[in-house]
Amino acid sequence: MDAEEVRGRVRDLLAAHDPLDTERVAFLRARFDAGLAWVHFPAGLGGLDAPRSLQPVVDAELAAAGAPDNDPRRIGIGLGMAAPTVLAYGTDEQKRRFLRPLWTGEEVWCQLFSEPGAGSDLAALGTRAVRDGDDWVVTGQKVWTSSAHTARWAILIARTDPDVPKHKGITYFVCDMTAPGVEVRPLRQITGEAEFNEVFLTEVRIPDAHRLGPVGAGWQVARTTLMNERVAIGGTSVPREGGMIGIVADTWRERPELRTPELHSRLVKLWARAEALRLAGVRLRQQLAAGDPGPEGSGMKLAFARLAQDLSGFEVELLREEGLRYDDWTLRRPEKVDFNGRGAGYRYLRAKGNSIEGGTSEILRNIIAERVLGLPTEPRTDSERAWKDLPR
Amino acid sequence: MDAEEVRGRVRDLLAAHDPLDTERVAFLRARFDAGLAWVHFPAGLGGLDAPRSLQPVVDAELAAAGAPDNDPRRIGIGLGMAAPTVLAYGTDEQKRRFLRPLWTGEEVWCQLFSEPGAGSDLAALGTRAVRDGDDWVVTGQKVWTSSAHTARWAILIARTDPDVPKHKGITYFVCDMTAPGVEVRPLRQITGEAEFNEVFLTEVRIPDAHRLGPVGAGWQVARTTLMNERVAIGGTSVPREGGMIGIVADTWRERPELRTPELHSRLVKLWARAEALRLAGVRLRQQLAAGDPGPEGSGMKLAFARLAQDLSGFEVELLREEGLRYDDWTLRRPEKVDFNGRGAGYRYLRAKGNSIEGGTSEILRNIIAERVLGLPTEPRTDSERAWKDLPR
Amino acid sequence: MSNPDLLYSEVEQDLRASVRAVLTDHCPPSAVLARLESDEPCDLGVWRTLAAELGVAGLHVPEDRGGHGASVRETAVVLEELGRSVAPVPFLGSTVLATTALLACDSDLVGDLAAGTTTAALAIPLTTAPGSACPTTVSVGEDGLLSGRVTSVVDARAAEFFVVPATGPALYAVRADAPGVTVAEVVSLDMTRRIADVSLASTPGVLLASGDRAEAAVREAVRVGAGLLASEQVGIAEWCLEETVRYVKERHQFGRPVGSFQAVKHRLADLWLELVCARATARYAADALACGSPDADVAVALAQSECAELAVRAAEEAIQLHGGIGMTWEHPAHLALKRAKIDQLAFGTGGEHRMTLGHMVHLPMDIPSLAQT
Amino acid sequence: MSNPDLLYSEVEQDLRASVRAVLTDHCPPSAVLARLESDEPCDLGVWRTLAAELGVAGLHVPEDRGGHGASVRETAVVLEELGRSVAPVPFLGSTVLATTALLACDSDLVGDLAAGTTTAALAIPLTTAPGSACPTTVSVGEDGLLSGRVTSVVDARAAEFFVVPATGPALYAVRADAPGVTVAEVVSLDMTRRIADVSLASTPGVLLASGDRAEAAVREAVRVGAGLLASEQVGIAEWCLEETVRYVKERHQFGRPVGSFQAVKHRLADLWLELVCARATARYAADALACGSPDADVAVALAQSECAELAVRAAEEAIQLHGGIGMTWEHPAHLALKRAKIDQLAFGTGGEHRMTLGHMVHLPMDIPSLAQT
Repeated sequence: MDAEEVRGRVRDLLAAHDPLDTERVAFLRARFDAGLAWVHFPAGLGGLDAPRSLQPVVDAELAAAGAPDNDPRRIGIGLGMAAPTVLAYGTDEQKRRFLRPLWTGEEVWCQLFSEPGAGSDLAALGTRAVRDGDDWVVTGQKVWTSSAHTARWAILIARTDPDVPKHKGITYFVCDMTAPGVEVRPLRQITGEAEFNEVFLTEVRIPDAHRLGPVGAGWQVARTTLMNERVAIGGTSVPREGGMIGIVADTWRERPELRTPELHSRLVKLWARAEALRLAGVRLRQQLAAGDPGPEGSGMKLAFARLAQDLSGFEVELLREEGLRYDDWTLRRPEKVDFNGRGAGYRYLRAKGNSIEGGTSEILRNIIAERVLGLPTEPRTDSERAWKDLPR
Repeated sequence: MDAEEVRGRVRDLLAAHDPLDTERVAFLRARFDAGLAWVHFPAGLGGLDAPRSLQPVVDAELAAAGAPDNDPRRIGIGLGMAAPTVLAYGTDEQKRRFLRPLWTGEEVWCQLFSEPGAGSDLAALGTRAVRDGDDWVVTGQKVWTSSAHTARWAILIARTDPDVPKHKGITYFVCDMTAPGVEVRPLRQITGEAEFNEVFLTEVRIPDAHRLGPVGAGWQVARTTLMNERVAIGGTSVPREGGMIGIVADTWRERPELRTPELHSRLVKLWARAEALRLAGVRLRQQLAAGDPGPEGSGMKLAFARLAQDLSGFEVELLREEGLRYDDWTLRRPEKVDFNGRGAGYRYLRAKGNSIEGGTSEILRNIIAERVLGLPTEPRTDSERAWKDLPR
Repeated sequence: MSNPDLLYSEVEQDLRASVRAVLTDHCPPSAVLARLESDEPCDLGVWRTLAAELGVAGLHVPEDRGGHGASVRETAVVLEELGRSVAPVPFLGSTVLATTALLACDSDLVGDLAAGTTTAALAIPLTTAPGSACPTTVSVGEDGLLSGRVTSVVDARAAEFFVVPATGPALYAVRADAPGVTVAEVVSLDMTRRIADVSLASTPGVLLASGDRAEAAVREAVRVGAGLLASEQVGIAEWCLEETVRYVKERHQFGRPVGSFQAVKHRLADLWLELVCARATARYAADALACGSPDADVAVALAQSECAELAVRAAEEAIQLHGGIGMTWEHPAHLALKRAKIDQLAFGTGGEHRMTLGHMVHLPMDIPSLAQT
Repeated sequence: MSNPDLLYSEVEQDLRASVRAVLTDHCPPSAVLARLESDEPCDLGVWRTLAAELGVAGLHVPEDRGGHGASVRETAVVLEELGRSVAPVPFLGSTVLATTALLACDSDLVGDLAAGTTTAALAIPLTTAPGSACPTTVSVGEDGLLSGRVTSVVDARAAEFFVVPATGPALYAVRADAPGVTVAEVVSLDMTRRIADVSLASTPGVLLASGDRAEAAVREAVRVGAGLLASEQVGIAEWCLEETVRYVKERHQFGRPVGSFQAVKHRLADLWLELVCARATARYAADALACGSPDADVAVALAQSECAELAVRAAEEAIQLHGGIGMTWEHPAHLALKRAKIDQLAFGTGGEHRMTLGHMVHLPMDIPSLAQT
């Protein structure tokens, strides 16, 4: 399969379904069925068994023809995390059932992994799943779930055996978010918004047919999911001053009355750090393109979080009197995070989450130290003991 | 015993031994015998069993009379570490033999604690002491020993039982530095100087009569020594700009051509940190004087090291072209550290040692976290195993 | 400067205990959180208890003027406790700013403030820095009436009257219910200490002072505000450190308390050490102001330099080391963060204070090499 | 700027391997340490191998002028390796500075330098920053002879001739053994890269360029020097990180490797991450200089801003995490520290480069609020 062949498939699709004439979902279904959803997926499951590198060709051709996309940021968890996991571990039946509406956006997915007592130490999770005939009965509490209130399905990990060490007693499920016993409550953040939810599961029945992977193998399955989450981060290219630094630099340029020599030193230092990090991202993508990814990716999220926090803190200071104010405390439930559309105070508060969500900076430093630098792990006391006996 | 009584003793001493007429050592011996060496020591051992707070009264009266002192910086290890330990753990015979010439400076002391393989983890030391009749035969290597080349005696800790956990198999000795098998080699530092020495011990015979404390109790004895070391640090009062900051501030004032706005911001920040640390020291001494020492002392050395390093690094930067130069690389063996009498490059290099000698900053942070903040210790793997089985 | 007293006296410790007891009982985090979005920015019940019963509103007011004849050292101790609890009471606006200004112009109005029966606010932007020009956005008409607008006035909503700097320069007392007065609350980053824009339109006022005396009164209020705010910042940092230490001792991950991980321990040890140094500067500022020390301006700038950023850093570390829970609205960590951040801006940022400090301690900023470019 | 190549090409990787092999075999830390106090500052044996056999002295010299027709990208890779080993060879003074200046004035002398058979030095203080005025402490007499003194000239002792900026402005070539030349070595902080004060007294020289051309040649040499030095700084930091990681894996305290303590791990992870970012800026600077990019000045200032302080920080962390052993003369950590520290001063400090950077990227420093004071 080469680029020309793929272009032929796109032409066929467009000929059969004029995007300007076809209803959006109908077009997306047709695209999926033509194997042009994710070309590296198997034939029949939205793909063509083609190299992943051909996907941009498809996307570009379709965009040029005015075709609708599947609003990938809205269904990011489904695309980025659920789909690769279903593909890797699902039964044929599961793949057929889930992948098409996932990709078209007809069914939104969310992720039920973190718990109040299991954050960085995700494998310590306590949500219990007990076998009952053909079903599993699930009870527990999950947290930091975005899209839970719009989701049809969730990927869920739960403890099926408390008597073995924590990594070994976990099983991975697909949970129907409309099932009885699923309760979603918005979780308000320090910004005033509720991007996330708490999800309470009370004797929720999940058919065994919705188990992904073997009983007790949930941790390995979850690693596939999490690896795909990390890949997704830091992959986008921005121009110079394309991020938060651009907003701050423009304020500096437009409002001379705010300037002091000390702030100037700090601003230029931040500018240089932002540009260095941007160049490190460019270099990382060049390495990826050259087929030699290198370990640099592990650090991008960590560096981005620190920069965003320092920059937004600086911005509030730069603004002085204006920094005393906030744009809006109303409890909102945004579907996407928009750093740049809000005020400096929002950026300052929201950026605090950058070093916590999706792996804390502390965990990322552990990962860099151990996997990149090869430093020894700390003595562990929790790997060999039964989950139920762990201190908490 | 009150201040008036003590003043009377001083008058008696001065009447019997006119300091202007008496040979220096003879005067110091007389002062010791009069109980005016350290008034809180027992009578007969240089003291009067008086409150420690009366010592400044004695020192001031004698200084006013033009009496010689015992050059305390030259014999700091003896005064600050050996003497309190001999007093606490020594036999009567040991106290009589050692304390008088220690205090008069006739016998210089050094400390044989650290080893190449036992720095922060001092209790892991490997120098062996094996009983042989009335003697112990000691073999091993010690390092970071100041004054070893001028010392008559050393306080020494050595392993007498490798089959028990590391803290339990150590014994504390007084070692004769003139004994056969003691070899002292200067240890050159990155400054070019050799402030310290390595000391190689090869079958050095130490009579059991020079053991301090019970066999196997050396770690507890050493804690007395080390606690006295820590008390000695940070006890001195300095005026504003009295330390390294004064040198740097004066350079700023005198050499306008070196200034940049960025350096100005940094200098004032350093000035503020230096002044804050100085005030914290003033506050600490006020707490001590009020009989409520508080935990603040634990941090003073740590903060001083960081400030000295930042300041000296800044100074080299401030000097630009002059910073490329060094005053003198000659191998010298100074008896005291003099930060301010040398050039900026020396200060920069020497200050690196501030966060290593006398307890690394990492160890000090552990101590603050555990003893001041009450945070839990890390899981230990080395406390219960026999010393000989520890990984190294 | 020679012999500052940097300790807490027994009287101060007793005062601290009383204030803390009131705040613990009547102003727990849940109460502060519940009030965040209410239309009543201040907890006047708590304020009455503190001001009238404990007498915190009159500590640094002489006895013959209705106060307790203590000093701003004691006022600073109260601010430490208010920083710990982020209690929504008009202490800064009324007791620190307005009272200090009124004391400086010998106004009788100080008595009611000291008694805690009335509250006032000083009509200047909260970000006014010591030594900056007296704000004069309010002008006096030929009819003697006041018109103009002052932005970002702290504790304005609770004020029964305003102390208003006006052109002249002059200082007026203006009743909050006088004709033409509008208090427009803005959305504050720190909803526990809200600001408002105060407008006057042909509003009558009572002249308190004019000329140098008016200017000096405002300057002294700002200087005392900046100097004592350092104690609030110490209180914020102290609370953040204590809460975080408590949390990481309890929170287990990987089968052990989070607080047993060395990286966490070292960060908290560093924070503690910075707090030790910052506290010394805050005490020094309070003592220097209380004694009228010639070094007071240096002491204030130094304290702001060290304490403003420390409080922010402590709150940021608290959020980070609490992990997800610290990002939630329900947890009080964000209250400390927001208070610390607006305190950083109040009365000038740390950087601005360092600029002043450099000038005062003869570390000049004039850069000959720049003059050429 | 649109499409910089930030990777190392295969050719560059091969070059790196060759240089590293020579330095590992012939210039181990013990050899560098042994030379520190000798009267022969440079290791001319190693230099011959590198320059003549590997051809590193002519990488960025066009083939028709006796070089290898590569670019400063390759020269930068050599500097990374020289930073790792702190080898005492006159690469910076001769190959980077003097060669670049000679290239810019089309001098034939460049051929011998490129071949590695001759070494030269550019007679300017090592701390000269890009964009600063061309140093003119040497003047031309009426007789056409040169007199004056230039301080802190890098690699001066090894130079067979000097490229000397003089009043005019003009640029001269001066033989080191010409009458009136004195090379007075000073005690350098970094004894692996020594500086000397060069004096001329009625010394004959050969005119290389004059007027704008002379100035431009010196300016280009300094710009290339600053831009490529970033690669040396990356090399220093990389060596410090690697050595420290190796050491803390082996060194046991408290029954476990020091590198298993979380605080140590986190610090090294942070350092690694800073190195990742710094390396990207160093590669960008080398690439921009190689391509003659219009963004080259920004790239150079950015690289110095990020790499100068990183190298110092990495060396300081190496000393600290090596504990006592890193404080000893016998351990090579101090060589890295001293090189990093003088590199921080060379061609302007990070702070000076940021000042320039701010100007170039339109972040003006003029402060209206200061104009009044």
